[in-house]
Amino acid sequence: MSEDFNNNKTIQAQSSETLTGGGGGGLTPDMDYVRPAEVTDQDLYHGHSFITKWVFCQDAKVIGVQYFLLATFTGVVGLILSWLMRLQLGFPGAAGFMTAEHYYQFVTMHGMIMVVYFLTALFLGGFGNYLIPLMVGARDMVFPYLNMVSFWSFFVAVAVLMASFFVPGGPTGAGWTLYPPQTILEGTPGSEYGILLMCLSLILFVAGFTMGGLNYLITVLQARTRGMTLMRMPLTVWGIFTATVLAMLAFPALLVGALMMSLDKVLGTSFFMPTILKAGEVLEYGGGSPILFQHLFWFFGHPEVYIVALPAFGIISDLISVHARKNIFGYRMMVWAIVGIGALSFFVWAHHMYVSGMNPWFGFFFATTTLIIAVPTAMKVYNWILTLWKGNIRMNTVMLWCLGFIVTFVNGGITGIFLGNVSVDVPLSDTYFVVAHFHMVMGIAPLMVIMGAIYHWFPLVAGRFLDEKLGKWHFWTTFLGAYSIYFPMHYLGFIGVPRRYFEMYDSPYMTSAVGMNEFISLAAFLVGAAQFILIYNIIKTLKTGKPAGKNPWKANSLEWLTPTVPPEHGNWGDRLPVVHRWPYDFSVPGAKEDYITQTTPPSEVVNTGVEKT
Amino acid sequence: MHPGIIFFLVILGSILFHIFTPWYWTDVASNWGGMDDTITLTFWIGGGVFVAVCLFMVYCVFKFSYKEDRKADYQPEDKKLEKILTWATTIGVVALLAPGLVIWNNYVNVPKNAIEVDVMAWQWGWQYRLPGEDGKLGTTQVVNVTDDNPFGINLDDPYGKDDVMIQSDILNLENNKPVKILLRSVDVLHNWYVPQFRAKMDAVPGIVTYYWFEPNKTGEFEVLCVEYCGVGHYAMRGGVIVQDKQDYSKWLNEQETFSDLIAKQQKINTDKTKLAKK
Amino acid sequence: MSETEKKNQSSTHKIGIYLWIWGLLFVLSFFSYLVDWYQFQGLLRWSLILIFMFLKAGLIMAFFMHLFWERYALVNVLLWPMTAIACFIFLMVAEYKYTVFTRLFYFFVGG
Amino acid sequence: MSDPKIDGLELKPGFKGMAEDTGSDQTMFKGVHWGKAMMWIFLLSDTFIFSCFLISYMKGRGSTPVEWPNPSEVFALDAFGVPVPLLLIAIMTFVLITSSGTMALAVKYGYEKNRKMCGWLVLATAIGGLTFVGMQAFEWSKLIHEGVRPWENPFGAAQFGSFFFMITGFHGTHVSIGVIFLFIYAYKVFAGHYDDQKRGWFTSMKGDYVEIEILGLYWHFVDLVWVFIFAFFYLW
Repeated sequence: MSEDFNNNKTIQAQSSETLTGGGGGGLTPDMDYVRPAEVTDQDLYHGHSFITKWVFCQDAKVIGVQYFLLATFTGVVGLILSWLMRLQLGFPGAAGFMTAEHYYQFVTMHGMIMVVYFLTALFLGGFGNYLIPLMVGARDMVFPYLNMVSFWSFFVAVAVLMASFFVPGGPTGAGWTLYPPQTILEGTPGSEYGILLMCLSLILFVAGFTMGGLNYLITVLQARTRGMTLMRMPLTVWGIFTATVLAMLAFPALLVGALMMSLDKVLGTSFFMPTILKAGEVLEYGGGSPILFQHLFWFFGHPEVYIVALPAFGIISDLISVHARKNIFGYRMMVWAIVGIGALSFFVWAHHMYVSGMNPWFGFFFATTTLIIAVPTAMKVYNWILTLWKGNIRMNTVMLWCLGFIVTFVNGGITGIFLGNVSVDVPLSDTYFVVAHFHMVMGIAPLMVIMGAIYHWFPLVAGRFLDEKLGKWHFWTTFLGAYSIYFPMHYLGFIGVPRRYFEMYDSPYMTSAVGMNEFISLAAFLVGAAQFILIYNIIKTLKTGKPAGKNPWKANSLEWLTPTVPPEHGNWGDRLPVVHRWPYDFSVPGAKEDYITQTTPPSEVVNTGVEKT
Repeated sequence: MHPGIIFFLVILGSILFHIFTPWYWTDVASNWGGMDDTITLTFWIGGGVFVAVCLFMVYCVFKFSYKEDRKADYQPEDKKLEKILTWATTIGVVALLAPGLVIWNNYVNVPKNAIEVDVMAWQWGWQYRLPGEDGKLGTTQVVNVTDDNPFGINLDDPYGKDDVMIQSDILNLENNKPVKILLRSVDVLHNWYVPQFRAKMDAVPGIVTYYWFEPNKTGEFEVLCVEYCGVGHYAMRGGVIVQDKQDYSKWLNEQETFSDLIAKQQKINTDKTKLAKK
Repeated sequence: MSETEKKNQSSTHKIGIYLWIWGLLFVLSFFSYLVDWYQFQGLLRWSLILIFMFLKAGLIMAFFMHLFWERYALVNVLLWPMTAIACFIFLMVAEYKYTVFTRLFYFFVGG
Repeated sequence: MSDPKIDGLELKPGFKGMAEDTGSDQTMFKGVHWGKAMMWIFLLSDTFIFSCFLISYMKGRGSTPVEWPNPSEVFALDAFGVPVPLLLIAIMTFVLITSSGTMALAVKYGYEKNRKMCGWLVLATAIGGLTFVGMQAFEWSKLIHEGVRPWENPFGAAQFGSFFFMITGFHGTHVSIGVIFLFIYAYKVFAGHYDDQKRGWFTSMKGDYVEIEILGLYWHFVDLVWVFIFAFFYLW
């Protein structure tokens, strides 16, 4: 087995060398001095067989791609489910097989898949695995084996989730919030086996995610390269890092809730079950509290929103900065905003429960904390547009996605202020306004970021550019389509159309919106179909795309500075990079190029206006 | 076409859509007009921020498009600008939060003269109970619910005997008289919502929740269940008829009380036993 | 796998401190058992239980888990998240009081 | 474990040190092994799990109008014909604290590279843990015999049994996992894996006595949780 490891004597010698860093021949060695390595170099397990290299692989980059592909697969399932739902809503009865049971099962599975198995897994598992080690200058995640187990737990979780489509009674149709008591009672589709598989799948996901999350956290905290301080990390890493912290502290509540619900179902305990009269018979439950589940769920659920949003914030900051050729405006403010939003997100959960029948006095507390979050979030938005200001903006596909993100995110953020403000929430909650709000802010906006990130980092992962022309088509159909789905949808909420309605019947204010529903459905079909442009684009350019070469976007951060593109296992060849500055030194006055990479030692930029970071 | 133009058109379209939309609030029919006002205020402040931010973005896109020979500005931080923006945002947020909290304070504090209505929900329907002459509702328990006692009133509770029972999904209310809706459910979560009244609250099994409103328009309104409660959720509708005092009193007098029902049941039972004896 | 810097051999602690803490934990456990033995009730019982509990937990964390000797960076990272738990606890106390109130009021007491 | 020394960096104590550690490059927790940092963060996450259990228990117990069984009577045990309240629980507490103490000493001897002492102490800890699990099994079977079930019990509120079996069960699972690992590690210590840095079979990491501390952290955490369960479930 020993031949599978680096014979890393040379590397150790390198990392205990004490004086000048990677730059080497500067004029004044003192100026470029970076403290020697505290930790000896990581010795990695190099797989040789197909299975150890591509299946049970311990390379974070491969694991990232695996996460990405599996999450995308579940995302496509979620997309198809949403098509079926929109078919029913826009054109009732058009799909002959569609019963109310099916509809609610699709709603539930769509929600859970998109939030947990698609967005969370994609941002943290996909982008996190690929980018964290590269961006902080590590050879790999600190526990590669655990990382591999993490992915395969996720795989099993997805398999269990998908299996629930095929059990008697089908998947659970309880809504993605899984509110008891109806979740485990007759009258809700999938209350026999579907809900158990859902709970099991969530528990597996949490367990797997914990393994991955520990990796991300310790890699960021303990395995940065020389010179890489926390305040020199790209905001992408900050976003994913903070989101992982949230996940580690929020998923326990979900785990506990799922476990207690399974016990209620299987053993007949009454954690969440009060005395219940069903079809004239009193069930053998009593004394439990349904609200408790809601508290547990949202104690997880609200941080979960930011688990999706914070990586998006981070990634978008980097993309805007690189493609506007300008430093991110107010980097420190951005970091503190991410951390502040993350911390506050544990004190706002019950704003999802204003009309849930909880202690009514909570409304004051949660409305206040919720609107406090609006301040750092607004600051982030200002900083993004101030980054554009006086920039030198490349209008490529990546930038288009960024601009699309800003529009949709601000729109969704503003409607969030409606819903966070307790008495405004009363008429709007449980209506289509809510649906429109969260799709805009945590569906479309993060999706814009994901797409932007794909176009941005594809040259790194595959070594080739994606096709710009197809990319622009992809962007405009997605952006304009998605906006015209969700912007009018808010107004459905205003007229009072409740969410999770299989049919509208003939209520006067609902029938007035038939035309809008048809329009929204058509737009939804179009937007969904447009995503296949991306898949086509990827397949096409993998073979025939323009080769990207090293650092094609002229970015500063470490992931573009690997000796080989795409980076190999171990990332950095013989020598770990040494970092001298933050990753946002774009367009520094007096510098030769309009970017200064993080590894450029100060002695090479002595006569420029670069600020010390 | 420059992408900025399309983004500009999107913003413009949003504003125009908002102005000319045929889909907007149903007319408010209760005292909660303040909620609409807060929404309008939020629209002005929030919408203003949305438009301002997006237009600024469009401006930047036009003005600072990539040119080979130009270099972007280099300014990592501007403490003063950031401070101004933070405070401006904070003020805006406080301006939105304050009226919201005031209205919520009204919402959770029920006026003393409000008439209590017990709304009982199940999968999938409603029924209602009004206090009798004593002005108080009797206590209830789910286990008591039978055909003879459809509301599950505790038989030993003296307040319960004169309660008025409306075994229909349509409730009549008196105009301009505050109502305290007491919600309970015998099985799963429900939510009794009339869009025109704006107010809503979940009915949670195992506890009793409440909210109040004062209808101020006569007419018929549709009640919707807006908390997902199983496959019949979308079909779980009811109705409210808001009437003037006279009509309402007339209606109320026609309704059956719990003691009426008990008497009726006893009569049937005695008839049955008589029949059996014969 | 990689390794932190060379371990400093002199940094282990004297055995006495562990034995001391060990003894203290026994004594405190005994005390908290006595709370039940003597059937203290009400506020006295609850405060005694909490005091002994936190003392024991503090000793285990500080000495057995070495937090007392760890650098503040680690200690702070571990302790700050507990504010979220504290918030959760306080709000759930308010919540259960409200729940039990509506149950007693509407299902038993009435009026 | 306490005062790390790092070349080219002077570590300051207290909050100033914290600020400098946080602002420095490479690591935030100076001198903390990756695995140890991981275990700490994992324990933090696990703390949230147990907190959620205990908070649910508080909410469940507080909101039921049915009387809660008196733990002092339910968990009493007859000793020489006299019912002694919480006797078994008291013994279990002492056993667990004892094992925690032996674990602390094992960590100390591990760092001193005292293989024999360390191994015996880990083994003693494992046996303590096993005793605890055994006593818990006895307690469960006694209660089940008395008619306590997760869904009902003869003493009062139905939630009593639910929370009891769930929380002690979850804790017991932690103890059992810990016991398994303690036995494995005892073997590894005796076999000298940590002295000659033998790679682990599972993760292919090089062996080091720091792993004893990592295991120790887990074990003390299990003890810590028991302190809270003891206070809230048995005494309250």
